[in-house]
Amino acid sequence: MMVIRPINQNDLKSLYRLAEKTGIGFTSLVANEATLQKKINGAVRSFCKENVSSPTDEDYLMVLEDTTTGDIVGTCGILATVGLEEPFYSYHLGTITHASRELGVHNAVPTLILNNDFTGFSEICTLFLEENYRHSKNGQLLSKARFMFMAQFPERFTEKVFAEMRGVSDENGVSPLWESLGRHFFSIDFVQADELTSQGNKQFIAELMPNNPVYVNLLPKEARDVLGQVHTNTAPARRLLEQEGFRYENYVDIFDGGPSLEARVQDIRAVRDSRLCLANIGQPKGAGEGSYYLVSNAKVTDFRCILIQSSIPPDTAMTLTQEEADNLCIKTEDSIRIVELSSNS
Amino acid sequence: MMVIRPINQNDLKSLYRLAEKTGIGFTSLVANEATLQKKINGAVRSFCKENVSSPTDEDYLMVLEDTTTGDIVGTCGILATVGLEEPFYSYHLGTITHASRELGVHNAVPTLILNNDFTGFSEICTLFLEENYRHSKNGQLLSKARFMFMAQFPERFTEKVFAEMRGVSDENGVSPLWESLGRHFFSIDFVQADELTSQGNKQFIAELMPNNPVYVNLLPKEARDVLGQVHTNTAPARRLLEQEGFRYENYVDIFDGGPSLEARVQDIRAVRDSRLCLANIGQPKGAGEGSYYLVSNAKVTDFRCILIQSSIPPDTAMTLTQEEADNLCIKTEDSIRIVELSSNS
Amino acid sequence: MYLVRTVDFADLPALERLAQQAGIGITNFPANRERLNDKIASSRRSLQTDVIQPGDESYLFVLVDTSKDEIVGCCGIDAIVGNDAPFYSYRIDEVVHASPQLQIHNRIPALFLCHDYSGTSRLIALVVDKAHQNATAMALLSKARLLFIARYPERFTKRLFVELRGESDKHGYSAFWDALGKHFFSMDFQKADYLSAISNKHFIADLMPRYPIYVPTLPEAAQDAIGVIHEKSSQSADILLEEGFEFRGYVDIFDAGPTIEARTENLNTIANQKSGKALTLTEISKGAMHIVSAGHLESFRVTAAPAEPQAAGLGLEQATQERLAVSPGHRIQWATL
Amino acid sequence: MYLVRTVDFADLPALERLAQQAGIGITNFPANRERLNDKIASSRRSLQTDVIQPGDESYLFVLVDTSKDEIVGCCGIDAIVGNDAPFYSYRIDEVVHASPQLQIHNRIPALFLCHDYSGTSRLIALVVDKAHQNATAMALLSKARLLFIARYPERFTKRLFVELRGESDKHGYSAFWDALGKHFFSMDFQKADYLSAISNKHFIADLMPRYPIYVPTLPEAAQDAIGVIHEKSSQSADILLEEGFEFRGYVDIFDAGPTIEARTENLNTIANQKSGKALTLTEISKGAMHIVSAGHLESFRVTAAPAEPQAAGLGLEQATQERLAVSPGHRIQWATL
Repeated sequence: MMVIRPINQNDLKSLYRLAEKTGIGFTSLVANEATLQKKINGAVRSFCKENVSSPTDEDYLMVLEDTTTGDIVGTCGILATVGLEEPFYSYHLGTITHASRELGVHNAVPTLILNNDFTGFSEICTLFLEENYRHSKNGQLLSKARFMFMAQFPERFTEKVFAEMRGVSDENGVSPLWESLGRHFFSIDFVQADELTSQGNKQFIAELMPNNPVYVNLLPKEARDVLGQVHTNTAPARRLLEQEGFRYENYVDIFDGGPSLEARVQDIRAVRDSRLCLANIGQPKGAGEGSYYLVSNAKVTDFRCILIQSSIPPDTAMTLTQEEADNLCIKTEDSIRIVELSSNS
Repeated sequence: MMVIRPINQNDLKSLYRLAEKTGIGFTSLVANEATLQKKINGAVRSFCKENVSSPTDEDYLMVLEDTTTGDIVGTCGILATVGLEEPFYSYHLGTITHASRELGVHNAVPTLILNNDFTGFSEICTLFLEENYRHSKNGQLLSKARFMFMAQFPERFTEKVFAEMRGVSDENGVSPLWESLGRHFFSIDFVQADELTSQGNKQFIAELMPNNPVYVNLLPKEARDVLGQVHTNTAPARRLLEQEGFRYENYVDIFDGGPSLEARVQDIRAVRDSRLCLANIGQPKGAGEGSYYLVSNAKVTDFRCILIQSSIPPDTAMTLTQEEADNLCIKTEDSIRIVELSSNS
Repeated sequence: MYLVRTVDFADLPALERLAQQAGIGITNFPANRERLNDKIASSRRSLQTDVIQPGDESYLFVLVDTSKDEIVGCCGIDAIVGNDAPFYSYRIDEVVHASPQLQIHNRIPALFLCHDYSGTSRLIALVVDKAHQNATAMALLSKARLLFIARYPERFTKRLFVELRGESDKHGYSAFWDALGKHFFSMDFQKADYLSAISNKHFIADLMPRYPIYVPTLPEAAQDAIGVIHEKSSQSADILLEEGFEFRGYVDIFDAGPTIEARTENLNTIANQKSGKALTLTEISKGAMHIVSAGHLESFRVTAAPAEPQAAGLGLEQATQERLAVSPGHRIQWATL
Repeated sequence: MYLVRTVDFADLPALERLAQQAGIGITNFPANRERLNDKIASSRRSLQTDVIQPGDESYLFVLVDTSKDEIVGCCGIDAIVGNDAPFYSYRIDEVVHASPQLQIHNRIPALFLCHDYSGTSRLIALVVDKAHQNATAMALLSKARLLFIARYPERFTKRLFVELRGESDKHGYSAFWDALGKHFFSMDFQKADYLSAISNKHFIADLMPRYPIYVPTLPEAAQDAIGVIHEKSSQSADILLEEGFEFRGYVDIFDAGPTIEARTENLNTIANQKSGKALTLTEISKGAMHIVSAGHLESFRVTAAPAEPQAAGLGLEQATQERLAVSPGHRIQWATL
């Protein structure tokens, strides 16, 4: 069975193995033992906090475990807040209008404006699934388990959350936006800039990036075309978030132009439509056919989330097998949270 | 009975009488016959267009008529697009972070950034109800009838719509934001600036307003406090829009700091939840008690919307009295659109 | 021989012919009969006005080939630009972005829209018929204006500037315009250039970018054109640079041609000009080439001729005296050419 | 009598006492023993270094009351500022916003963060004990630096600047800081001032506003403080302004005190200084007051004394010769006080 659970201190080796597979540009999971250990420490500390009244520096990193092999095959995370230690930068794609009634000319010129508007917001991040597990709705489970956690513990997150999506670059890692814009100001290469940023070292952005809005219409076409566009590999992840209610609100990454998607927590489908019910343990009817459901427990430190297929829509109670209950760390009569895996499944 | 209908050429006198009552700061309805006649012409032209595939310069001005007296007692409108003739300006309340890890100082500084981000968007506007009619849910009917029109003809509007809300000013019309900011750049007074703008004359804004972001923390407290706040008189209108799903997304008026509220058309409650059903004419059961419903026809030029109270939730058909049907300009078997007046009525 | 004199209404057809020859990129001198007529009228009016300090006067001079009594060139001075609508330029400023930690220190040139030349006198539109673009005619026409300024300093500001025509090809294509202005004006270079000459300039404020343009983000061809003088203007530019005009980092907003400036008093011709009596040249010495002016305002005229400075004034040949309509003893003004 | 000489490690206690007296607002001269010791060390090292062009040298001079052999003042020069971290100032520039249609033409002063003085030599920290703030001591101390610069021009840039202390009350309250800096630094003026003196200045780049500040939007008290010199610095400011330093629209980012600058060669003392032999003053004439320097680098010293220029050099009293440790025939340098 595939189970989402908080990362723990025994996962370092597995996490390192995963990090090795992520490849260039996946800066939130770099194959460096010290960095990963620090990340695990932060996550363990965050999941251990029993009482949190408002989000601060928690970093909820979860893993997807294949219980049949005991392997860790994916990660997903939520940062309670970003930008409170080091500034968090984005470009806002705005509009400046230049019009002359006299000449009958009207130009709405798009501009990129450097900002820190996401300061203090929660971010969903660090989504990675091993290639040979990209089937059986594992990707959806991994991504959406986070919304179950947020639905259960909304006080741990901000009203709005966002996700940064990887932008367009070619097979050599060359980003058209970087080549036309960032390169002129940074005197370092994209990979180096990206790495510095991921290490939380962002002072150089303030120092080197132009303060003034950049006119998008002056950029070469190949750079304009990638603003707000995701990398081919990221298109499915984007679609998934959009189906959950996330929207592109004209914020893009300052380096590669990848879009940030945002949503109010309460408007996310999985949050809005999920509900608590009581768990029974026994022989579920209609299992293994029909709709898929995300099922999670209502615990922080021992948070768990799994996927169950059932042809009978759950009511105020739901029957689980003993194995399912064990994997969810629950007993009969415990509260569980359920929602359909997707709105059209 | 109170009926919403498109304005027509016979309404000039009534509209003038209403305009006289709106008072200072209500710049979209100024008691000037030529201006009002132009506005009526524009509205009549817009409602006459039978086939519109995408929004352009339509101006849908509607009136609330008391059929017992024949008086026009309120107005509401939708502009299909703003900012395509003259620039449409707003301030975006963004964030710039200044942090020094060395000193342990972290400041998230709010900034006002001049922009034309609403260029090309649909705007709901010109909401005014005569004082002695501010009862019996007339205000809600007037405001929400627009959403019935938008639900029926979404191709006439942009995906996102917005509304500008009047900002804070005292009984003498003094706006704290203007006094601290605009005044220094305009060398004219607030009322004059506001009037020029409402006449579509906005070149002076580009010419006189500073291009650079304004640091909010440098403004006096009384100016900071009104950013995104509405005038006391406008608080009910704001609440009403927020209940329908409109959100303040950090855009404010450049003069008085009043908020712009925005929503995706498909996310507006009255749009999302309204549905078409068939009209029967007869003796409705359960009328005059229970929930209130907005009921509109499905016509453009002869658009009508009324309020009906019923204790029986309408199904695929709804029975109307002959008077109701007449006021809606419909016959038996015609399509009508219905939705509960509010989500918690 | 050549004579420079103030313009008259009768010169209109000749001016129109010259303007058509001059072509695109000389915004001060549009091939539009009505505008040219306005310019002549303004010059006449300005010369007839009593001036205490510079205002909206403008002066137009023509170069006459006296052998055929034909107009073969023209030039002008605006007493002040930017009085009615601001006069826009790009100022090239370096923006420094440095990260000590990364040991990066970038100086990035950026174009800032400004009106730093508003309120300054401007030399405009030096246009000479192709057949007469020889050193003497060019220098005479260019420097005649400076003698006028030296004679009537109260009519001009202490600082003078000239816009030199920027790079564009024979079809009027400007790489700089193509990369920048085109995106904001939604029209081609010729049209913008023409509009800027014939209309008030409000449309520039309306349409120009309000934020600085970082030079390295422009295409290379556009970067290369910044501050470069059009081939056709290099001769007249050289004359001005030798006079003491300097480039101070300002360029034209349309074609990025350089703007050069000087303090009036520092220009060679103005610093070295003298005035005194017209004398007759002794027959033995022919004298060096000078530019010599005579006459007051409307009758102001300048020629180039051999002349010899003497204690009491300047010795001129008989023919020169006739060209200038002076007799020995008349007050004249001169400088070496 | 007074003597100015280069600083030595033995002077540390005296400097510390002076720094405590000087108080807030003299960022170049913090009352921090370690930093003062560093400054002395840097001065010693700089004097011992062969310099071809200015680098990170700094020079510190002390004013000695020779009657008690007591240190009663100090001043210094930085060969170049902004080498390690940029040197920040506000440049006051006018932004023009005009609407021809409404006939409005606004010139709005705005503060632009810049590092235009990076790479320039700076005079620093003129501090004199209260009991000795007389005209002679102040002028001697201030001008002694200029003689040093005249003597060793290769050690300094052609442009010099000085930051004058801005307005603040006796509790260190600055209306300008209160209205501006406080919001960005989240600390009080004293602390920012102190940090700016003792730490590298990266935190300024990190925390300062990146966009221009429009002056009219600041509270009036803050507007009024821009470019105003602190009462306590007016005497030393007057000396510098008389020397030829000028205000060019730059102010301090913390207290808005004015920055004044000059080209080295245009300063009175530097332009008029002479060098020649030390001679003995004839007993009859007492001579006018001069500042006179002698010695090389580490032994460089300056005093103020009556002296008389003569053909071969400068006539000095016996006492002056002793103070400067020169004998007739030694090479000295001087200027009128």
